[in-house]
Amino acid sequence: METAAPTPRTDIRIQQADFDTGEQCRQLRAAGQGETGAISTFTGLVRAHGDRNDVRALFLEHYPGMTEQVIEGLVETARQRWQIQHVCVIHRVGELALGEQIVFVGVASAHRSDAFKACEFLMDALKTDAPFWKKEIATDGSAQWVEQKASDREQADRWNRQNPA
Amino acid sequence: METAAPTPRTDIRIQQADFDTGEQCRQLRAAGQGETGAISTFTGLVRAHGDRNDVRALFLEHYPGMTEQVIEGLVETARQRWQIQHVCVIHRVGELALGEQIVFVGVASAHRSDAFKACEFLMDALKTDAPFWKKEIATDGSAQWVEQKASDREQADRWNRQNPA
Amino acid sequence: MANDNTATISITVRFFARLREQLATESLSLSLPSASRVSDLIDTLAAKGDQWSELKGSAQVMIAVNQTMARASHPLVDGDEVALFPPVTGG
Amino acid sequence: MANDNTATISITVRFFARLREQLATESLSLSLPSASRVSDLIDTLAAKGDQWSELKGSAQVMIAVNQTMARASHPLVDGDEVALFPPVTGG
Repeated sequence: METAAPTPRTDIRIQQADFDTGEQCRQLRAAGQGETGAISTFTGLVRAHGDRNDVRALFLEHYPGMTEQVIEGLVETARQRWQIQHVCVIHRVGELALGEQIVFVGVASAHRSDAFKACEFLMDALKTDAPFWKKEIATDGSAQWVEQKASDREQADRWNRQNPA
Repeated sequence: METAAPTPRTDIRIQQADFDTGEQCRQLRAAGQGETGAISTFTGLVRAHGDRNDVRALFLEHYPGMTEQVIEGLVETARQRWQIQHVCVIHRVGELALGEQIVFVGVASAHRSDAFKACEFLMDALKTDAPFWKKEIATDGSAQWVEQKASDREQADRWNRQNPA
Repeated sequence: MANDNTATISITVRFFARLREQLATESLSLSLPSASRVSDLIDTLAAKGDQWSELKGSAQVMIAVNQTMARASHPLVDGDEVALFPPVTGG
Repeated sequence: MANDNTATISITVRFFARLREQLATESLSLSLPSASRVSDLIDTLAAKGDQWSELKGSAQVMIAVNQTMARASHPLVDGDEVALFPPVTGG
């Protein structure tokens, strides 16, 4: 019944610059050519409460080259598990002030359940598998590297225990 | 450790006009005042494959008054189950061409898991509980009301079987 | 006439989507004996014959009373708005 | 010297985040006996003393070889890029 979906494109960007979620949604939608019924997106923001409660900014470092490779692998895994079309992953690096956008994951699919699952899987996996490190900068100017959370590991491990349905 | 989140606002709109997902994301983000760490959104689009495979447009009818009341109730349920902040639900009515946006759900939260779960719950519940009806208009001009899917009911029923975690 | 067994109640009935089209009716007003239930209202409409008879006993007819989902056993009072429609398909 | 037991391999080592700061080192080059493993590389670095000794046996040190996650038992070949870093915290 279903004809072939448009050739899936993966857009991965690591950048200091901010991004426009509306523009990303427009691109995911335009690429769908009438085959896309669902777009699930996630945007992560710098919030005041991290390991400390007076965060005023984050500094984000990554491992250029490896980062892109890891994310491509995660998207490939998502494509094997769910029927998804275009995928966009943007992750910012450098110093980001309170309230600023850190990360964007957008997934297009024919059906909403695939879009939601793949988007959440990618966010969970980004947190534990992609070589990014966050340093919290507090209002008093002190800075401290964020510790990996056990809850993030558990959240990511869920996907290994689940059937691909 | 967590201070009180900003007073949660619910924005529900039933309209013929299109909407700008970027603008909705900006509003959800701006309202967060440094307490929002996660925004999950879903956008539903008109696709060619529905009950028929040559859909060129949808006509959407709703029950004014009841629609808004039902959606408010669904958002209230989501607020009781997950820690969420601002919520935006937009549903278009009238005739919508192939590729056009039908529905938008955006949920802001301190944490990504709450944002994802509440957003997916709201979409599933909209499909089975909110008084909207879709008519598919095919390329030959014929039109036919869409039948409710058993899979949509099952998808929505999942939330009743799950713990609120 | 209030509290009288012979009193009647006035009900507004609205139809949506496929039902609205099949019955060629968007809304109508109906007088029913007081203490009527939604099922009585549906029986009355079904008695009009033709397409109307299909309202009766169909799992495909959903009911809202005053914009809240209700069952056929729901009791009606004067001024109630009853809506009859197919299972919803939005989102 | 190829295939000779006394041959050495040249390895680039990169450090990230907290490790980069603690060791005050972004990257360095190291010669190791051929057939060395990542664990040998870590032992060699740890022998430099002070903060370097903390690299050894720490669950907080993750390893990538040529930009792919690896274990301490991973064998090294000439020209490999080894990265050592704390558990990741992006997203």
